[in-house]
Amino acid sequence: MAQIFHRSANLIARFSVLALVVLANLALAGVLVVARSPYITNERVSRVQPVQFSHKHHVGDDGIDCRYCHNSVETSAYAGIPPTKTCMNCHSVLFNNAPYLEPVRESYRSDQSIEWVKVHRLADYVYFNHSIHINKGIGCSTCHGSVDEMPLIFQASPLNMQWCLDCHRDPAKNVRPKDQVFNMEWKAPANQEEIGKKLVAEYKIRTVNELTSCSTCHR
Amino acid sequence: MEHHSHLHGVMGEFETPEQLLAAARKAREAGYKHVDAYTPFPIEGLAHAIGFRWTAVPLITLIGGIGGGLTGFGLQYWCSAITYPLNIAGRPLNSWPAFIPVTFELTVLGASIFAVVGMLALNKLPQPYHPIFNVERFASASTDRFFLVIEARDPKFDLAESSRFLQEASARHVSEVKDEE
Amino acid sequence: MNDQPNENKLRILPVSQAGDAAQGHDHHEHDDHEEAQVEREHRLDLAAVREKLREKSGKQYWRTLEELADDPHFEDLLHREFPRHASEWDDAVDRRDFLKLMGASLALAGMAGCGRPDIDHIVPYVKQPDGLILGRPNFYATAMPFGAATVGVLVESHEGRPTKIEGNPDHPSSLGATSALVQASILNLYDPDRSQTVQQAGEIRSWSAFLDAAHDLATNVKATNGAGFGILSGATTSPTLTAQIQNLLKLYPEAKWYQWEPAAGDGAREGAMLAFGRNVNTVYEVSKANVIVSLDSDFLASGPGHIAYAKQFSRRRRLNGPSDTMNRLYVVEPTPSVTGSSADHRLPLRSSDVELFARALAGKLGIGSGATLSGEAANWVDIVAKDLQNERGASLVVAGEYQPAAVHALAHAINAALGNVGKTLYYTEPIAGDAGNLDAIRNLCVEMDHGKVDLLLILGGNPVYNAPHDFDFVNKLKRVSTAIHLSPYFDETSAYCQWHVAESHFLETWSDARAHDGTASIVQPLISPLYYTRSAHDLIAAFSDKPGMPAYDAVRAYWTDASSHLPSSIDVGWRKWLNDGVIPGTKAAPINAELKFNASSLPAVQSAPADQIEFIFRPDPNVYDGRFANNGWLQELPRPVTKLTWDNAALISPKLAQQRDFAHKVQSRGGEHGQVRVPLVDIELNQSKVTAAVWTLPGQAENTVVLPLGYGRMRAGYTGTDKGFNAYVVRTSNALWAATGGKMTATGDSYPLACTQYHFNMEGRQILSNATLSEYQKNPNFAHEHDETPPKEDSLYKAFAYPGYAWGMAIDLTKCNGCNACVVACQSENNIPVVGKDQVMRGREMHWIRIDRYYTHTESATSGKTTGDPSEYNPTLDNPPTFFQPVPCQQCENAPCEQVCPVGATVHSAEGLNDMVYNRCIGTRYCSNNCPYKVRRFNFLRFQDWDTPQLKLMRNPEVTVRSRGVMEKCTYCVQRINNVRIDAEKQNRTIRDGEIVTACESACPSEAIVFGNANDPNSQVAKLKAQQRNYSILGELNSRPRTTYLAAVRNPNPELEKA
Amino acid sequence: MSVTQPPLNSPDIRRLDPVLEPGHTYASVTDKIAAVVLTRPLGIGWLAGFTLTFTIVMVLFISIAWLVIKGVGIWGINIPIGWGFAIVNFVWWIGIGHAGTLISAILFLLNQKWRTSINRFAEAMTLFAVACAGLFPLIHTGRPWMAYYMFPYPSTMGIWPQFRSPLIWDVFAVSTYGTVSLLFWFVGLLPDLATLRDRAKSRYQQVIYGILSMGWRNSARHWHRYQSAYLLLAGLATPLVLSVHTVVSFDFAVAIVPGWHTTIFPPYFVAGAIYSGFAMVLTLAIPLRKAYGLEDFITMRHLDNMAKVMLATGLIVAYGYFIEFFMAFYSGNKFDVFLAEQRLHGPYSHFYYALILCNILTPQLLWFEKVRRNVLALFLMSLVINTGMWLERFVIVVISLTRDFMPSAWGRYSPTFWDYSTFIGTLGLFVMLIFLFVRGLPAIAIAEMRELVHESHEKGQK
Repeated sequence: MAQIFHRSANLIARFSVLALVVLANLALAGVLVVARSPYITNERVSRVQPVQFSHKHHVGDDGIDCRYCHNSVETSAYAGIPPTKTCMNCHSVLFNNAPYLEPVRESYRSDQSIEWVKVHRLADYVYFNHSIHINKGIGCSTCHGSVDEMPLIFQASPLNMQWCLDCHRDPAKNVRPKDQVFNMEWKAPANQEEIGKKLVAEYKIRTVNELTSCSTCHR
Repeated sequence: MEHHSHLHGVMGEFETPEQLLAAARKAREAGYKHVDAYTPFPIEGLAHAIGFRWTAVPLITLIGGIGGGLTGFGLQYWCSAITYPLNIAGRPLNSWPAFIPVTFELTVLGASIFAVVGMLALNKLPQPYHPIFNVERFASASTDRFFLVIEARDPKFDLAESSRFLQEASARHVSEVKDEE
Repeated sequence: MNDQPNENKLRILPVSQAGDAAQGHDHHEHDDHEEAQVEREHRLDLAAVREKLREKSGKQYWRTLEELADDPHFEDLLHREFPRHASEWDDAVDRRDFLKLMGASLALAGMAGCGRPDIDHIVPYVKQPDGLILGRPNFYATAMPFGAATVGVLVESHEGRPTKIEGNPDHPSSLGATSALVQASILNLYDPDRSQTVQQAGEIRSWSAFLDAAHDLATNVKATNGAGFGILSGATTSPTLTAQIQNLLKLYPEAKWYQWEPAAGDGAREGAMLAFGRNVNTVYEVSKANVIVSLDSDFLASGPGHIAYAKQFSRRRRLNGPSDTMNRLYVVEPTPSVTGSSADHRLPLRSSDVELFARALAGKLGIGSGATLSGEAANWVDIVAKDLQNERGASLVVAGEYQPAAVHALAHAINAALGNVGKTLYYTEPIAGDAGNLDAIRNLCVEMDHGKVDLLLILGGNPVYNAPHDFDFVNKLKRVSTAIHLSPYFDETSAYCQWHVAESHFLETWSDARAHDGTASIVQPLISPLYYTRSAHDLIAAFSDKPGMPAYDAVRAYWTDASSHLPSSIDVGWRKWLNDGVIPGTKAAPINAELKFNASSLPAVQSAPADQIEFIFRPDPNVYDGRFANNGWLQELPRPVTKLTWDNAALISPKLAQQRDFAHKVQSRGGEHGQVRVPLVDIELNQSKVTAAVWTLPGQAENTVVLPLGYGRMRAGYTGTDKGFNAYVVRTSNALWAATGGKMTATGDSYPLACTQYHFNMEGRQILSNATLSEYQKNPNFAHEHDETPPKEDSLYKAFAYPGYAWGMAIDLTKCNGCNACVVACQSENNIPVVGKDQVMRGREMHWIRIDRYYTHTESATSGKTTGDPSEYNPTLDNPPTFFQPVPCQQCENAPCEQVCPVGATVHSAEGLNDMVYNRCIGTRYCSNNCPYKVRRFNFLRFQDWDTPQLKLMRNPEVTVRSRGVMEKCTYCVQRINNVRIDAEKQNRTIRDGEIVTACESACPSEAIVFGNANDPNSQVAKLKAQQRNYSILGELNSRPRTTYLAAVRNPNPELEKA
Repeated sequence: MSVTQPPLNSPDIRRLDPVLEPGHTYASVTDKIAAVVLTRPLGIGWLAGFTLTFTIVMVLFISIAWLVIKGVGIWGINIPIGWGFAIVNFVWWIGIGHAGTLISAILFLLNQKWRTSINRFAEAMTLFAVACAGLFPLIHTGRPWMAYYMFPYPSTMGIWPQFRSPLIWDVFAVSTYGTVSLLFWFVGLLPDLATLRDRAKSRYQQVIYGILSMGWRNSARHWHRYQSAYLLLAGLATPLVLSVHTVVSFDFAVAIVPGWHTTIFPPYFVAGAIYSGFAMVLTLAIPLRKAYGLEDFITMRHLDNMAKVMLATGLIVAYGYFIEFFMAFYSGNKFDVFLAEQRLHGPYSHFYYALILCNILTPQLLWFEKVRRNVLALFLMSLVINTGMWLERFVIVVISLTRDFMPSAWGRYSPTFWDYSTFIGTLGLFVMLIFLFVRGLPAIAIAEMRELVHESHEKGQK
């Protein structure tokens, strides 16, 4: 019989078998990586807003407390997006004819809401409650990052379930004294672990079992 | 084959398995080391006759099986009892009896894959090209002819000598096996 | 879930646009061929639109409207047609605000779908209303006026949209509980089929246009001093409205006010006249009665004050141990009602024989000449009479709303004779006015017939559909030159009126209403009208000297005067009144009505010959007189006793069924839990005929056929039109409630009915444990006689510990009367979809809590087969003891469902909840198969309505809206648990007992459902669970349910037992 | 039930048909079998059959598309009957998928020569049946696009499958079974692919078979390792076959539903599987040997043996039915007793009687040699048994669910058009794949046939 394949075929054959296996695994790994990448989580993505509101300016430079605008953060599930009125409290006098604030004034005049673009989108079916986290010593910056350094707000954490669980399984590593909750500069001290444990006990934070029960976040 | 090429060995063609078996045994006695036989179906004792005894396939399979089994149980235990322990139907976190089926399946899976891959690897397959295919008559190796090849790399190999040896061993036909460069 | 649209912005179309829009549609087609049609564009022929949209479903309807709304033509078309409307639309600030916030709330509530669109908006307020905290619901007190009944309610409002109705504990007719109808009334608010504008002859008109027209009409009738001016209303308890109408009658002395309630009897009023020579309102103190005799009265489930009565009644049946006592209830009735089904003794008697019974009973108590009864009844009367005698001053006889005057008079006489007046009942001045119901409509028809009515205001109601058939209301209405119909739907009557004014929902308008004991409440709006709708107040005002006077002013005006003789003046009290939902000092004072009644003077009873079939008319338990016909929740709600949905059926007794051999055929699709084919019959009655499906109902009096009212609607809307048969067709003035001399003949055809529970036999399983009081006293542990629950320690596994809270529920079957309030409450709280008749017939309804109805002491019809089929006659079906059992998820500690879920979508929480994680569920349905209680519900198709904007407004943002392909079930209202827990934790305290109230628990009028922390020995639920009556369904399965039941105990009269 | 080869000189030999008709040489078997693939032109019958089955497969695709668009509600399932045709078909197909590997593996270990000429396409049948079966657990879910939740992968949700659920066991069992059967099949094919490569005339045939055969060259060393691997595979596949249907039976046995919760299920499911598997092999083998004139290789001896296997397994199944009733009444468990009565008197009793007729009564004819040796009778019998086994699964899955614990929730089930179209669709898919197989690959293991020839020669010389 005549040779069907050239001798190089041997190498090709073996290599392609190997390649197939490797590629398949790479592809799989790829999917898992992408699922955690900002492409899916929208981490560190800032949006074009009707008014390019700068948290850096308001929080960092002016030192306005978070609760001035997000005033239901301690009492309600929603931190609350300030009504135009809140903006006008200051901007009826400050920069009261700055062109880039026109949308705000327009909204106030015409009684048309400003349509902000949502930046922090939690996964579906998650019932997140700001107030309880605030009340149990989880600071704003723990999840939202140093907002005071963000000219344009962006999502600082992946906000996926794995990320939530990391904290719910060990709150101690993030809990801070209540009086530090709104402090943007707060950094975890070296002995966070032990302090955290103390605070967890002091604030009667629920057991890991309870914190990781499905119905804690899903209804 | 005009263009120059080097020799892979000489090939004797036999009519029956018995003749081949006999020839193979002779070759061993004659002190040939690098001998291979080609038959349309496995023939008892032939491998032994050409001096091939031990194969690693069973060992590989065992390893695959054990690996699969451990992965299987490990995975389940880790998922149910370690990474996210949940109270399910009031059953214990380590419900080992419930983990048996998956453990078993993965054992079998591991073993089987290792067995096949191991066998192919040891046989150096895939290997679509092989000098022996150059011999026209070799096609019938997958029908009704039985071949014995004495390879050139055998220290005792000598074209004329070995060819004669094969003829004496009642080979119906002897031909050189060339390997193109 | 890929197939969930991400709805974070909403807009609502008033039908004015709809009309326009659809017209715009028209004109597209038109100007294709002729420009000459341009003129037509301006005409808004709504009739055509309706024609176009009639065959379309609600969804399509709205879709068409929406796509048309985006039509560029349409905006300026609108302006050209209705400059005023158009502008109104533009600066309808409140409305737009509230819509925006819808966006906000929906987005924030995380209802967004999973196909994460990159851009997604937050639409905050411009000026945030005071007292509103985003994400925290507010509760407002108001009242639901319902004919002569009123129920005070607290309405949950999420950022301005009412989502859930709860009872108002301070309101005497509610005492914190509600009924199925009250719960479901919120769906009417958001019903997309509601009428949305003023219309004249099918064309949309502005309110101002109407006011102008009204002005002209008013001046005309003024000229005739009001002659020819008629007002037709239903029964109303609104002092303001009454005052307004009275005032109107002063302005137009000749004008007349007629009241017609198709489902309210005249018996009570006439009975009072007979007994006292005057109309009185009777208020019962059920809690004070040890023995109650109901003469065909369903006082636990219908009529003014029934919720309060149910509560009082159940409180007398609270058992903490064998030593406790219970009240005793005897019911004599033709057809099983909720009250009858939960009675200690029930005697099926034909409606006309009830009077006979009443006379006999009276006779035994020395009132009148008595009467002779035959068979069981005879024996009954003696024993009942004795029992009443023994409880003088602590007994109560209640006459049924649909019984004739004589029965009521006799009841009054008996109560007086037993010295119950002032103890177990008292009388007050009438609450809902005392216009004669039937006479009113009769007179009106006569007047109209003689062409004496030129101007007729119809305030609500639907006389064309429900007036007595022999009055031929339609043709008489045609003789009225101008009829103005105020109603929430463009219904049968609207079609024959020159003007139709869309009526506001009670959650959209100011008004007031009085409870069964006279206590008044202010009805305050929760939301500005969704459409261009008006209230009766506005309509009356339009003809008064103050046209255009808003309802608010009218109410304020009335109470400014009225408050002069109230503890607090309106300026002081107003806010408190609104806050509390009741106006102190308005409770009607007891009057002493002395009896001027001689029972012997009663004419001889004319009860029909025993072999004759008696047809009786009863309002449907769910759609009532037809006004709830378009309410999907009520349509799909299984009737308490029959368990039928989506249809009414002529109810007949098993014996009658056997004689006529009317057999049921259980269909293989759906089967016992779904579809049953029944014969169709022609019912010829009062020279009229209707074709109805017949349903065999155990416990029905022999030769009695019940024709439930409220079905067979022609113009009810998408949900309600052409369902069931219209019993009004054979209902005439001479026999409003009971008629004889009719024929019932099988047509030979059959008809599929959707029945959610057909099999009534427990097949000897540990499901609904029950006993009599004496048995209970003898053996307090009876519930565990056949209980094979293995002891906890028998398990190989170490049981999981629940150190914190251990949520549990105890349901007292002694108290549950099967009224269905919990089912609708759950549906409303948990965004449970309606699936429609076809799906119910396939056994796919979605109710998270169902109420099972069992007949005990029934031998299953044919041995071996045990179909529990009522149409297979056997004597035990004539009057079987009936029990109800609410079945929500049992929250098993060893949950069979959890073990088999491949993805861990249902697992146990640390507090012992059987969590259901919708977004993890892939829908294998294995859990449901393995659930012994079959309480899991599956979204086989896309049952949830994702398109209709109104329904989105209604949803509870605290609860995930499930879509296709996922399993769902009761979660003990985990959203409520979590919210309360979060508040408690913020205050670093533990949750107090009773702080968490599940939707079913809060709705239950008889306090049968109790939820709480089973770990806390002092909690109510723990105490109940500690009782010996406490047991779990199918305990032998060792599923360890957290929902347990307290065995039903009834208190029959030993003497009657013997007999 | 192993039929061992008696010594040639024994008088029995005349009564026992050979597993290979005499007069065959290495070449003749090779030619005859390879010819089917390489030289024989596409017959009209093949074309017609293929077109028909292909259209049916299209029906399957449409049904699945509609299912994904509308949801499982297009089927007859409801509450309480959450599982209908889909699961019935799943179990049925998996059962059929058992004969192949069993014939190749167990009979190989038992050194049954007669397996040789049927194992190849029995294995193919297994693969195709498993493919059909595997389809159902996927599409029967409410959200098929989320079915990957059932596999253990590191998700961003940080949660994992619930390994106590028999459905997860299924996932592993079925996928393992599929993989191992594929390997087993491929290993068996290797030498034959080489044969085809060597005899292929056209270039592209040479290349295709060349690639597939991986350069197999019949070397004695290769044969040695090959045999060792094949033996091991057989050894592994044998318990696997038993485990797979055991696991499938766990779907029911582990649940608490009366009629499901039975310890007899594993053995009796496995027996049932083999039963239906052999029935299906017959259903395929009989027409095949006729169409391609392979009577010499698939002899009466094979048919006879398979018939005997069916008879034996059939009896085990019958025993299973009996035990179900016995246990119900012996235990006195009221739910089981009730269900037993329902089977006999309930609304679905006719299915149960049909099942008894198909699975227990009819097969008793196999006691008679006449029947076992009547090809037509066997063919019909195999069809009857396939039907019977489908009914069995229907009775177990559906009827048990119609009458469970709460009488208030009892319901009934009736399939819709889409239930049928999906089922028939998979039948089409199965047969279509068989059609492709017989023309694409040697339907009988050539190398093993040569071995058979060799042995018969040896015996001849003795």
